[in-house]
Amino acid sequence: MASQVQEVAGGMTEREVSVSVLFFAGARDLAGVERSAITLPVVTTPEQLLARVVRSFGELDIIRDSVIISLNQEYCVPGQELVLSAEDEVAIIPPISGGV
Amino acid sequence: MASQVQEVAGGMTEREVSVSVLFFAGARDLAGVERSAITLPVVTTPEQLLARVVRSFGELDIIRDSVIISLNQEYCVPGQELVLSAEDEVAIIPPISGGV
Amino acid sequence: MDYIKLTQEKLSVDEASILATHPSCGAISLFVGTTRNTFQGKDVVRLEYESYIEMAEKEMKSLCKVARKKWPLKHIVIHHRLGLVPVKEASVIIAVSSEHRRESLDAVSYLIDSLKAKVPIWKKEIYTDGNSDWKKNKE
Amino acid sequence: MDYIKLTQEKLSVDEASILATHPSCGAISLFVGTTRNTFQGKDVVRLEYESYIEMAEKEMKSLCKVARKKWPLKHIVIHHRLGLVPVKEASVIIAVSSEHRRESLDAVSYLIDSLKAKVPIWKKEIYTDGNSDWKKNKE
Repeated sequence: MASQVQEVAGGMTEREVSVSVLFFAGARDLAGVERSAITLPVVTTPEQLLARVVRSFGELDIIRDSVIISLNQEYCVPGQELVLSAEDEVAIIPPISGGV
Repeated sequence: MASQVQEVAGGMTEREVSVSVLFFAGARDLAGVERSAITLPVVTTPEQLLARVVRSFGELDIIRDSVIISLNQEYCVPGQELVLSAEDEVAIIPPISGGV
Repeated sequence: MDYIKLTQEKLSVDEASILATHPSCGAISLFVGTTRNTFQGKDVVRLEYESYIEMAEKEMKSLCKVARKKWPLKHIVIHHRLGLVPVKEASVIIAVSSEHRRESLDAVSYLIDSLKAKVPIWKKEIYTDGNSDWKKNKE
Repeated sequence: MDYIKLTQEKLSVDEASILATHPSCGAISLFVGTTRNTFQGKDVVRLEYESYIEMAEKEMKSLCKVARKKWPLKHIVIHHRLGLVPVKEASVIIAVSSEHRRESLDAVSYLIDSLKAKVPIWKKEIYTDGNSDWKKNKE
């Protein structure tokens, strides 16, 4: 999944990369898949990343306000700058309910 | 164990009764017995009661400040008025150490 | 030692307490989370758990690390069951040993609270009427 | 239900947790007190417990009553071993079930604290040098 350069609005270029995105629980039920390769900007935030994922999997729109993004098995913080590469693993984490 | 009337110093009479006294753990080791019938005043306090027991079992003197008295399987409170009868069960309770 | 396990197998309280036992420790505290038979008036037939296993293990290890900074602990056991869990069977067992009792009691309490807040595991309740729901930990 | 037992037999964590289990309860908290192998630098071979059994049972029942006033609890199990207890074996097991976890965690903590403070049970430590000591709960 090599990175690409894409023309964006305003004439600036935005480097992109295709990463693995995992869907769990309710997110998987809505997306209809467990895992997908999605093309994302190399430099992004959890919010932008989620918007891109929702663009590809429209059904996720109804839970977008309650999910958290993880990158390489670590929770992302809102607004955090993410620099993605092809080996990265992103996951869509709906509200958790482990334990009792 | 019928109650008795005994002449005490000063000419007053004091009713007495013989009750079962149990000794546990370190108190039993010092007293050398598990149980004894001891004649005690019918109306007494835990402190007076203990003094009488120590009079009969002198070895208990070294732990007298750390023991608690129970009457019929209930802890006595310091200074509490106790009214004894022949069926009562008194116990000498050294510091406890149950649990871990 | 930290003993972390996510498994499809039935959990054992005895196993967890044996793992936690250490001759220098006077105290083992445990928490067992079991499936309840009702949720908001609906009868629950069974629960189904799934996990982002790799991340769940990472998070559990990091909870152990934090707990060990807070209290002197000997062994920590965190076992979570995945897949179908029938009513009355354990979905999670946490066991902690320490020299004295206070530390392990507090650590178990901290670990179950943190597990519910941070470890990516999801529970689906399946009701007698055939419906099901992905749950959400409120606390 | 309150399950109270003072026994010469080996205690079982599984037995206690099974007694505490109830389908309406999502949480069982347990505390296991085990013999440690050292006390103030002296090697402990074994412990010996004795009890004023009648009074100990009364006190345990009264602790259960107080705990039930403080928290909504389902089952309470208090098992205490008497006689010789080898190192690493349990001298006491407390198990409490409740609908939600906080109540049983707090109740177990309260029960072990109160048991140590109020229930007439005595422990004698026997050391490798042949000496022995009646212990005293500090807390």
